[in-house]
Amino acid sequence: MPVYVVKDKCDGCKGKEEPLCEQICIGDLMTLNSDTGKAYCRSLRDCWDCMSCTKICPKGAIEQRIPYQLGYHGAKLIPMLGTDSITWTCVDIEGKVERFSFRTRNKH
Amino acid sequence: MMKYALYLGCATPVKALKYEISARNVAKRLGIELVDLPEFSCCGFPVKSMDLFAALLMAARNLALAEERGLNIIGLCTGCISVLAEAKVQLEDEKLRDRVNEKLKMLGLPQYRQGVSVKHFARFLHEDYGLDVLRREIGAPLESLKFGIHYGCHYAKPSHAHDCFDDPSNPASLDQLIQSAGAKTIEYPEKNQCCGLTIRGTAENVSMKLAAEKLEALSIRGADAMVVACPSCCIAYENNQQLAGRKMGKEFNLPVLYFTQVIGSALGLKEEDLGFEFNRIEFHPTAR
Amino acid sequence: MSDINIGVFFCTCEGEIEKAIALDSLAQEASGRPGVVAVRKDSCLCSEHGLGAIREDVNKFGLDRVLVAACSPSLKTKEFADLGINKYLVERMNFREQCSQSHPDNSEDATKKARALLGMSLEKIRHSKALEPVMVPAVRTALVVGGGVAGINAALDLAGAGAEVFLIEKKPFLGGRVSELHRYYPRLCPPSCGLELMFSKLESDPRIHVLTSSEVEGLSGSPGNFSISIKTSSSDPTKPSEKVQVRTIIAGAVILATGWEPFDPTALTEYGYGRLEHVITNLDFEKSAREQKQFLEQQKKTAFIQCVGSRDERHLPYCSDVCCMVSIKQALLLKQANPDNEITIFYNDIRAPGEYEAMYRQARTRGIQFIKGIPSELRQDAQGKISVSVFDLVAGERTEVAVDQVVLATGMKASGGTAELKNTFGLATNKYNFIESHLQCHPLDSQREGIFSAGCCRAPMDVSRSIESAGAATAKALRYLQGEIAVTPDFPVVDILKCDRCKRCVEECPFKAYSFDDKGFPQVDILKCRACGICMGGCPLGAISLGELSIEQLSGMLDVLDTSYLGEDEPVILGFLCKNDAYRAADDAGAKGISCPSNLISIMVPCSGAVNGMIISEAIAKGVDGILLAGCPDNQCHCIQGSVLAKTRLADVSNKLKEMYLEPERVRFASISRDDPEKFAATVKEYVEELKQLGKNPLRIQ
Amino acid sequence: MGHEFIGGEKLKCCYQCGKCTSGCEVNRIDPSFQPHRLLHLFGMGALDELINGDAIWKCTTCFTCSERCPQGIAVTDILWSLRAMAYKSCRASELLSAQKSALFKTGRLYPATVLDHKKREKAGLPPLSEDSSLISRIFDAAKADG
Repeated sequence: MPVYVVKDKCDGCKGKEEPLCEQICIGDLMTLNSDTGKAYCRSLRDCWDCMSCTKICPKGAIEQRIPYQLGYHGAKLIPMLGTDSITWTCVDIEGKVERFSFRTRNKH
Repeated sequence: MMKYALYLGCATPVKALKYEISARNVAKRLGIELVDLPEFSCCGFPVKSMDLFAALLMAARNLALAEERGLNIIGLCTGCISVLAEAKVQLEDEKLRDRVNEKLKMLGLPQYRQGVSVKHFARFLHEDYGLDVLRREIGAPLESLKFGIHYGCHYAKPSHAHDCFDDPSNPASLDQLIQSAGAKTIEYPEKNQCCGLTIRGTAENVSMKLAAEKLEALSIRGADAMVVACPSCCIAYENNQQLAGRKMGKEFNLPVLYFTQVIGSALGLKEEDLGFEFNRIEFHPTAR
Repeated sequence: MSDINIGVFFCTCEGEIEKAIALDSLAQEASGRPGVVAVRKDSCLCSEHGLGAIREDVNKFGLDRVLVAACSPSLKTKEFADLGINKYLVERMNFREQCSQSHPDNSEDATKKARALLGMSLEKIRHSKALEPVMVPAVRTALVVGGGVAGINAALDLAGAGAEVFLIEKKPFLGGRVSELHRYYPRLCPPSCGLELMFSKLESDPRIHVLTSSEVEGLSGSPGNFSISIKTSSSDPTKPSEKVQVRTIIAGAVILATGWEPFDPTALTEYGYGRLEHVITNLDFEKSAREQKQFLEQQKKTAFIQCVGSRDERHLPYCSDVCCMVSIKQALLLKQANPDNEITIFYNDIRAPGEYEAMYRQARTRGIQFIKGIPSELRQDAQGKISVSVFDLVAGERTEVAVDQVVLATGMKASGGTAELKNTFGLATNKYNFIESHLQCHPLDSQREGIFSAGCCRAPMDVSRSIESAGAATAKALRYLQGEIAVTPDFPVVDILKCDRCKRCVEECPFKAYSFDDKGFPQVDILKCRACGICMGGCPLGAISLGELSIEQLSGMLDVLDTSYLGEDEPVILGFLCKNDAYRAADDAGAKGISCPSNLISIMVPCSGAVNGMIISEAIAKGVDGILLAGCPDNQCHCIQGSVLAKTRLADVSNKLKEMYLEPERVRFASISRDDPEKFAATVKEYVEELKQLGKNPLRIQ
Repeated sequence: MGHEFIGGEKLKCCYQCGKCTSGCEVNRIDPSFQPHRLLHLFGMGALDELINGDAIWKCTTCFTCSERCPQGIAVTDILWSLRAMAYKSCRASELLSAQKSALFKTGRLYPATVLDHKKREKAGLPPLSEDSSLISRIFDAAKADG
C-alpha cells in the first residue's frame, strides 16, 4: 500500500521540476505532473514504503498507506522532521497513539 | 433559418399590437424564426420594487425555460430585455445561482445553466443579422424621411448587462439601423432623456414634462416621426401625447412609430402587415 | 568545546535588572559552565567604565565570545559592537525589557526565565562566527531611463556627485511631458526656461552621455555592476532604421524616470470628448495656450470639470494629485490674459496642500467661481455653446451654466514605458501599475536592489515633487556608485552539502536575489539580498543560514532549552518575534511595565518569514508547549510577503500536528504592530491560558 | 436583510460628488428628488425617513446615475431595495399596489381584456395565456427557507 499525494497540500516544491520527493525517492518513482504542478507516484506497485518522501515533504502532502502486513486499515505512521531529530507518531487500528522522537544523523 | 424564442413580456401583446405584428412580419421577411413560449411570464421588473429576490427568480425562470428549449431570447420590450440580461449577469455568481436553481427545482422548473443569450430585436438586427445584410434586403428606402430616435433608458443600460454593445451616454445602433433603411436621423441633445412612463403614477408632472420636452425637441427639429423600441416609451409619447401637450400648454402632432414599422416599410412590406392602422397619429411612410 | 573562551557580563542596570533577577546566583552558575572563563557583574555595562571592563577582560582572558546580559539587543547596539572583538561574536541577552521589567511581580520566575535564557545563549554563542563586511567593487556609472524632468534632474544630480551618467530617452528629444506645458505652477513660469537651463547643463557636463531614440533591451548582473543593453535607432529622420546601434553599458545603479501618460477621457462618453467641439483636456489646453496667443486672451466662458477619470473606480481609482492645481493654474492664466474671462470650476474636493493653498485662495479672490458638484453630462446647442447642468451641493440646488469651452481635468496614468521596463527589469508595481516597493518606508526603492524610481513612474506628482524625488533617488543610488560597496555580512549562506536544489528559495525570495550556479545550486546575490531570511525559513532541508542567525544556532538553542524551567505544570512558549515590529513591541511591554507571563521565551528573527518549519517541528518534538510566531500585519511587511509565507508554513505544521493527534493550536501566528505592546502582552496571556487548558505537550514527558 | 441589498455593497464608498443628482432628469424637474441625498441618508441609517417619504417612488429607474457613478454604486438597485423595504412595511405607492394586484391575479402586469383577446385574434396573433397562481407561487418559493 504505497504513497498518496494530497493534491491540495502539494505545491510541487515551486521549482517546477524535480521536487524533493522525486530527488529522494530511491526507486525513482515520484515525479511531477507538469500539467497540474503536483507530484505523483508513477508506479504504485513498485513503492517499497520506505517513507523517504513522506518524511522530506515540506508541505506534509504525502501520506503513507501502511501495508496490511504491518497494520490494517486505520493504522497510521506519521513522521515529523526537525533539523536534527525526527518524531514518529504511530496509530494502531484501535486508535492507540504512540510517539517516538529520535536524533537523526544529519546533525550539522 | 435562424430560430429564437420571442419574449413578448406584458405590455407588447396588449398595448402594442403594431409592434408585435410588425416585428413578427419583419422577422419572417428576413428569415428569422421566432418561437412563442406560452410559459413565459412577466420578466420581474415590477416585482423589483417588492422583492428583489422574487424578481430575480422570475427572470431566471424565463431564462431557464428558453434554455431548456435550446433557444436564445429575442425581446421587443427594452425593460424586459434589460431585466433578463441583468439577471443573467447576477446569476454569474455561483452561490446566488445555486440558490435560485434550488427554488426553480421547488417550483418544478428546469435549472438555469448560463447557456442562453438575451438580446433586444434591434440589437440582434444590428449585431447578429448585420447592417450590411439588412441593407441588401431594403427594397424601398425611405430617403425622404427624417426620424428622431428615442432609445429608451433600458435599451443600452445598465451597460454591463448589455455587454456594453452601445454607448450608454450616446447610443448609435438604432440610428444606424434606421439609416440603413435609407432614412435620416436627427441628432438632438435630449436624445438620452427618459420617457418618464415608470413614474406616471407617482410623479405625474415630472413624467409628463419629460415626455413633452422630448416631443417638443423633435417637433422643433422637424422630425417626420419619432421612432421607439419599447412599448412603454410608445405609451408615454403616443398614447399620452395630447395629455402631455395639454399639461404643458403645447400642441403636438408627432407620429410615433416602432423601429420595426420603419424597417418593415423599407423592406417593402405592406402597411397592414406592419400595424400602421394602430398608429394613433396617422402616418404613411410611402405617401411622403 | 572548551577550546572557546567565553566571558559572561551581567549588568544590573543600576539595580533595575537585579531587583527582579538574582544575578549573583546566575553569575555563579555561569562560571561553572564549560568554556566560561570570565564572569563579571557591573552596575552599568554601557558606561565607559563598564565597556572598559569588558574590553579589559577580552584582552586579559583572550575571550573568543562575549555574552552580555543587559537591556534589549535593539538598544545600545553601537556601544556593544566595539568591545575589541568581532561584533558577531558578541551575544546579547534581553534581561531587562523581557525579563526583569516584564515580570517584576514575580522575581522567582524572572530568575528562572533568565536562567533558561542564559543556557540557550551560551549554546547559541558557541556556534557564532566572526564576520566582516564584504567589499564588492562597483563602477561609478549610473543609468537614468527617461529624459523628462525627473530623469534630467537625476542625471544632473548624479553627475554633480561625481558619477558618470547615461541618460536614455525613447523619443528623439528630451524634455518629456513638461515640454508640452505652457506654464507650470506655482510660479507660473514657462517650463522652457527651466528646461533650457537644464539642457545646457547636460551639454556642458562631460560626465553625462545623452542617448535619445534609445530603449533598454535587457538587464543582467547585480547592483554595482549591472550590464544593460541599449538599442539606439538612428536619430536622423531622413534615414529611418538605417542604423540601429546596440550597446552595453555597465552601471552601478539605475534610476527609472519613465513618467506618465494622460488619461484618455473618451471612455467617459457622457462628456463627449472627441465628439463635442470645444470640449478639451487640460493637456490640450496647455498645447493651445502654448501655440496660440489669442487662446488665453480671447474672451470666453470656460468650465473646468475636476476628477475626470480620477477617483473613479472604473478608470483611475486614485487621486491624480495634480489636476486640482492644474485647473487652478489654467483658470488663473485665463484671468490674467483677460480679466473678463468667466470661469467656473466644478469640483469634488480641492486638494491644494502646503503653499498651493495660496494659489487656490488667489483663484477665489480673482473671481473664479467654484461649484461643488460634478456635472453628469455635457450638451451642446446648435450655436456651439455647451450647457453644463450640475447640482450645486453647497447651494442645494441645480445650476446651469452655458459656456464656450469645457476643460476636462484628466489625470495621470502609469506610462507604457513603465510597463515595458517592468518586464525587462523584473520589477513589481502596485495595483495602479506604478513602480513600488514599500510606499511608506522605501518609497524610492523598487523591489530590486540598485534600481530606484523617480517622478511619475512612482506615483502621480507635479513638477516640483518630481524634481524632489529625482534628488532623493540620486542620494539612494549613490550608495552603489562609490567604486566599492560594503555589504553587511548578515546575508544567507547556502550549505551546498545539504541542498537538494529544490529551488524553493529561488521562488520565494521577494527580492529575486537568487540565481543558479552552473551546477544548479542556488546562489545568492549579496547585493540584491536584503537579509530578510525568507529563504532560511523556506528551505525544506534547513540548508540556508543567515550570517547572524543560523539553523545550527536555533537548533542548538532548542537542544538546551529546559522545557520545565517554570516547573512541570507551567506551559512553555517559544516566541519567534520579528525584529521590526513584534520584538520591539515586546520590549515596549517591558519598558512600560505591562506585565507579561514569563512562560514565553523570545527569539528575535529578521522577519517572521525567516522561521523554518523544521525548527518549529523540532521545538514541538522537544516538548515546547506552544509556538508563537509574531510578525507584521500582511500589508506592512518590509519583506513584502514574509508574514504571508510564515502563515502558510505555520499552517503546514499545524496540519501535521493534527495528523499526529496533537493539538493544532500549539502553533499560532499573531500580527503585532510596533506600537501595540498591550496586544503583545494580551496575546501571550491568552495563549498561556489556552495552553493550560490544552495541557502539557505529550512529547514533553519523554 | 440579505438579498435586498443586491448591488448596494458599495453604498458606503459614496463620497458625495453629486454626479448622480447632476445627471438626474427627475431632479431637473422636481428638485426635491436628490439621489445623492438618498444615498447619504441610507448610509446614515435613516431608513424610516426614506421608506415613509415619497422620494423613492419618483425614480424612473433610467440607470443614468448607476452608469456614471465614479464609485460604481448601483444607485438604481439601491432605490429598488428601498422600495422593497417600503413595500414590506406596507408603505408601497398606490401604483405599485395596483401593479401587484394585476400581477397576482393574472400573472401579467397588463391583463388582457376580452376586447384585447379579440383584437389579437383578428390580427392573427397567437392567444395569450394567463396563470393566476404563478406569481404567488414564485413569491412563496422566494420566501421559503433553504
